[in-house]
Amino acid sequence: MLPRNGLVSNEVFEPTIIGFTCNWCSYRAADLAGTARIKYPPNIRLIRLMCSGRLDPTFVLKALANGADGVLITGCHPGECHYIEQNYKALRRFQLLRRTLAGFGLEPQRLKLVWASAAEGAKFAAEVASFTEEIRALGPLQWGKARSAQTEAWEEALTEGMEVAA
Amino acid sequence: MSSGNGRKPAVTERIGVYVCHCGSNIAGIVNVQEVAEWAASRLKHRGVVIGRDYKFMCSSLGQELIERDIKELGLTRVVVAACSPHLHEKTFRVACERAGLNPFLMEMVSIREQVSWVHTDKEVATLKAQAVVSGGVERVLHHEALEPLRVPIHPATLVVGGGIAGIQAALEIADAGFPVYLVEREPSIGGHMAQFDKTFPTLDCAACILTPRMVQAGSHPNITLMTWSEVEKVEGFVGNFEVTVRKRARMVKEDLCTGCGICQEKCPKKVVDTIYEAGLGYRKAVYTPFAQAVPKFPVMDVENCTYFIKGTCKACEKFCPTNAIDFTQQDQVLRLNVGSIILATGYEIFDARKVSNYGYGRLANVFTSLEMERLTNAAGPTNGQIVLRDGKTVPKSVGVIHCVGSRDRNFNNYCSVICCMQSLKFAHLVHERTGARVYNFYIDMRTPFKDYDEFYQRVLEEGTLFVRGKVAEVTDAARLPGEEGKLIIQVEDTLAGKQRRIPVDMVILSVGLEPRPDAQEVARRFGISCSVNGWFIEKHPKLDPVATMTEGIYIAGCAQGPKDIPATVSQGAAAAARVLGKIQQKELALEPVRASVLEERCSGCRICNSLCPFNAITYHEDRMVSEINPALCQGCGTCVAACPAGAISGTVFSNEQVLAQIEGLLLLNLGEEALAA
Amino acid sequence: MKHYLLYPGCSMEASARAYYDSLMQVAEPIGLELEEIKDWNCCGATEYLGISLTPAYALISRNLALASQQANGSRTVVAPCSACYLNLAKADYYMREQPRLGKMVNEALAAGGLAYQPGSLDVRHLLDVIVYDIGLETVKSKVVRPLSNLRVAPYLGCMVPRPDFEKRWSDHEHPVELDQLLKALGAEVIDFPLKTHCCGGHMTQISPDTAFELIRRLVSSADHYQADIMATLCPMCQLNLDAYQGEMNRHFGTHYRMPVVFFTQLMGLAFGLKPQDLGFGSELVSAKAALTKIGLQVPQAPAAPPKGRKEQGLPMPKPLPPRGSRALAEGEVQK
Amino acid sequence: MPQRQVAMLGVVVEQVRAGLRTEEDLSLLSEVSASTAGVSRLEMCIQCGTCGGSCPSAADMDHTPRMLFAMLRAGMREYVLRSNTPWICVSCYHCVVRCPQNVHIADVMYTLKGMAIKAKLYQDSTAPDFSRTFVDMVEEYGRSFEFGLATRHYLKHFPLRLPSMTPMALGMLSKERMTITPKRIRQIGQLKAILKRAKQMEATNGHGGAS
Repeated sequence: MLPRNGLVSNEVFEPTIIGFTCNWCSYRAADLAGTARIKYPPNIRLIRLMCSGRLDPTFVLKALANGADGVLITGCHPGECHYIEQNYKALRRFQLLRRTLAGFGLEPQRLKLVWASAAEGAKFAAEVASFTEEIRALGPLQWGKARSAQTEAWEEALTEGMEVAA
Repeated sequence: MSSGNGRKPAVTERIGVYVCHCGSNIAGIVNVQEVAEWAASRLKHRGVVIGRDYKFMCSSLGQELIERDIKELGLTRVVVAACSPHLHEKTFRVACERAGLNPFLMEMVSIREQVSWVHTDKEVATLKAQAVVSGGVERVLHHEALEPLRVPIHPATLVVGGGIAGIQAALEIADAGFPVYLVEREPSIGGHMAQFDKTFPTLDCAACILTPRMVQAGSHPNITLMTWSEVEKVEGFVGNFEVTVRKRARMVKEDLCTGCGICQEKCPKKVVDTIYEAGLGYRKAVYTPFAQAVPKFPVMDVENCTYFIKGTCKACEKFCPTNAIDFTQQDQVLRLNVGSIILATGYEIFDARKVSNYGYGRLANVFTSLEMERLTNAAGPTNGQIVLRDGKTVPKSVGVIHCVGSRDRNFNNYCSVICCMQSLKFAHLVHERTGARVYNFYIDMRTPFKDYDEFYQRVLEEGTLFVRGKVAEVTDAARLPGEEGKLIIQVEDTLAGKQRRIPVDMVILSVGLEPRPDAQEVARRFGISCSVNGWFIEKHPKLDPVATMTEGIYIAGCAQGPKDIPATVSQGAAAAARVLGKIQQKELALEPVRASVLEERCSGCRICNSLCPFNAITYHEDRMVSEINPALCQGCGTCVAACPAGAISGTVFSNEQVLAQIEGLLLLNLGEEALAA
Repeated sequence: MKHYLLYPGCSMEASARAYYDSLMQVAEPIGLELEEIKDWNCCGATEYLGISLTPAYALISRNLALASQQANGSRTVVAPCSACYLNLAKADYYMREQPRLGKMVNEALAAGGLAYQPGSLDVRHLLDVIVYDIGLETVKSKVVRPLSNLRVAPYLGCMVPRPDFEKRWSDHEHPVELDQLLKALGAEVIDFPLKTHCCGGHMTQISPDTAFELIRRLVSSADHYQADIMATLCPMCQLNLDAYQGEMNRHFGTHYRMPVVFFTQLMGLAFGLKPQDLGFGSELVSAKAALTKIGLQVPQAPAAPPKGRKEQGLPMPKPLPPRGSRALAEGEVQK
Repeated sequence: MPQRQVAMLGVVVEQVRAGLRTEEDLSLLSEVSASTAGVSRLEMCIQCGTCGGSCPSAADMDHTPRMLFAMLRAGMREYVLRSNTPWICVSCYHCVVRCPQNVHIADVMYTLKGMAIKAKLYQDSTAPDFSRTFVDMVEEYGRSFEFGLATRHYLKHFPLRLPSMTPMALGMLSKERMTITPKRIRQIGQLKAILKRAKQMEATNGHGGAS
């Protein structure tokens, strides 16, 4: 059992979620949610990237392997990428990653992709809230015992710098 | 890179952790002292040698605290847990630099926007703040000393919007000797102010003070005026934006047109002018919106032009003395290079038809404030006569309703700032020009700023009857004697505590201000953001109301929020000053976020080549490796994430940094004792 | 056929018999299938809520619980009475807005072996269903006796367009749905400024003087606009304006004779049905004169001169486009 | 006890006598708010008077709704509960949809009626009695019964008016718009059980039960 930072209460499962944000849109959306004092569940912890295109699939797998119950990827709306079109690459990686998760016997819904512009603080908060509930409903992430060998191999791959298609 | 759960090896770096209270903004929810102490004790083995909390880290005392620790404790890394790095990252980097620490060895984590402002449970918020700090500590261990990239700043500026804010900004920059492109959507610059008759509280003639500025802007050698034009695309970054502007076809050759106005006179098509005349007057299909328009060239409204609809007419062409009409003109798409951008796109008025109980659009003699501006304007549809919609009857009694569409959760839940003063101005003008009895219906009278309350006193003296109460309805359903044929204003006179029905001939709705309907779209195009209510968001509501979160883009006027003319002009000038300051610097320090290829690991697969949106990656056939041109790279990191050989690394956002931050956020760094806890 | 659950309400069985009868007559031709909720009870009108909260909402919710049991492929409850419509809609909405209320109500319902999940039904008014589900085109296609020349004052009263939790109506104060329907029947519809003002409600019982004034305002305004008849959609409004009109006249010394009927009765007339089958004759202020006006079948009078603006007049703003329609294009053209 | 405190105590006694019992009554606003169905938003009132201006029966009210809300805020319990305002409210919802702060005004009026009945502070109107009569009937039959109600009510409160109302009543009867015998729903037992449980909960949880 991984440390869940005291967020596990006896009655309700409190998931841990890692969120990746884009410096130009969704990180600012999170800032805006803050400035507007829009409340959302505290289960998410955010990481800033310059662009959702920077999202290395390893980041997601690392987070899930090390105690996160879900990962939220956020980026600029299609057509609005600060770097022209890199968010489309994030979309492709997201789809691949979901398939990868299914391959590991994990619920692909533990990974979610949300577009949020810098103006969409309320949307950002609402998405975090609904994703938290979705993960809560899924329960703690369980690496299936039957698959432990595979997981080990996978962990190894992680440390070597895993090869996942771009 | 480790993914294990065990205790991390000891580190040699010396890290200082600084937790800001931000007054009670953070400390009200997060137990900041506990976070600082927690970092110092539980992350000691990760190099944290000191954890401090302070009331305002960004204050000079707070900064000095960090600087002193760097010097005295020999810190090699700094983590500041406070507001968003978009607000104060620079502040703390500079502080580190002053103390001799490379500024890029500081990491800032947000526990205000991401914790205290969005969570309510104090205990959980404190725990989350600890995790966030832990993420910062792990990340900062992998930071490297960097030098900022220096890029030249293009001396030209783009000003979007030719209202008084944009005109002011453009003139300030042009007068300082730098080129400005002033882009305006309408056929003429001037904006809303050009529609007004008098300005409060001095009752200056709006045209008299605005027209000289418009002419100046139109003829300034440093200003390229582009009206009937819109910005379609913005690329690039601060210092080097590339802007695409669509100059719509005027169907009038600007080099031949003398602005004589014969085409307008001869055009047989009359169109209700919903923009300049606020729907209260007419214009032709080929037109300049008003006599003093700048530039003087008319535009053709092809949607209403008889020739474009039916294929015949061309009256304008026949009569034009200089053959300036050209029905074949096409839109021009121009690309401009500018270093800075000022957005002054203005506001829209609230659509009074939405308040159906006030009857606008149903009851003829209910007018909006903008219609009233046109009615009182000597150049307006009635030559300044205040008359009813029949065009001739002078009202004997007039009701002015404040706060229409403002301070109302059913419509706009904010104060539109200018309406009280505007309503007082109408009271005065109606009184002066018609002698009618005037009622003003207000909720709260808001007359701050210089000479405003004095104006209120003056209107009181003139005998305007003030009723404190939000009007419930305006109706033509007469109920009592004396109400027939009148508009009845039904209201609770809250100071008398009684419902009153007041019959009047004319009702003026002091409508509020709203963001432009396409404000969101414009914000997205320029990479800035809008508030919940749709206004452009400034970098800081108090200390930087002119800049935006996007470097190099500034805002001025009502696009940022409702304001009066003096405030608009001030903000336009302030934005110009900021731009001039940037231009004077000649070059700009940029975040050194760049990718580079480690040649010995590159397998030459060329996957990255096609991914780069800026064509910064070239493949060297001879060495069979790819190389990144740092001048072209913008640091998005897509290639870093995509490289199958892990041969590309990115500064500031390296794999090591992000993976370490993940471990920190998940508190893997705490080691075994955490599991027992 | 469109299938709905019907909550008739107490008035439909007594004072508003004409509403019920005419509804049953017009439902079939326009393809409206109504299945009555079995063993429904009174909604409490505006009285029960003023006595105590939980019992009042439990009383209303018993009907919702019965309806959801009976659902039968439809999740829409249609109420022709304004007060019933509002009470049912309000209970459903408040139990969602304040889950605590929903919990309490369900605890009470459990005593009767019932339960209701807030939000599981749509509560809608009859007019809403006719205009937005059946459609004005269908109504128009059934008209064989257009109500030409009949000047009708559309009168909705308060509780249908307000508070309108689900934003079903075009406006809170000047909704256009009833006007549109009456126009589809061929009637000449007056722009009745008081169309959503109050008829007095239960004030006829509590404070008759207050009620008489409210009734006077409505009747005199309709008279002022030279309406032949008022069309309403609420049993309480009809009762107050019709049955108390004589009393009101006595009170003020006036002589109004404004017939007030249900819009379904006018639909039936336009569909060519017999007046007696539609409940005509049960009104206290006779609608005979108005009926004669249609019976005469006066040939189409020359169209009224267009409301041309005077030469020097200023243009009017365009009305807001109705709900759901495209925004109007900018720039009205003036020849 | 020091002189000053004694004097202060005197003021408090005076306030109690004047019905301004500040101590407990500053909770009046939240009490009303909590007893109202849905979210009342009563504390958001900005005293603009939209309600009082919109009200079709404001002329017959002793205080406009706005004034009532100001009194609620001031903790003037007795003034509020003695007011005829909630009883004159016709539930037209004009104020509700126009209120710029979205206060649930009509529902607050229902709450105040219930509180006034409970506090026995409002007895000089026919309205509470009308409501009571109506409710009794509904509880007995499951349906309302206009004829019985109207006669009972008019006999009690407006006996002098009854003769002038006779033509109307006869008209209604002859046109079969009034039934003389009430209808009873089939499962009246079920309804009674539900209402009984609801009343029990109301009693244990205080008015509105939504505390």
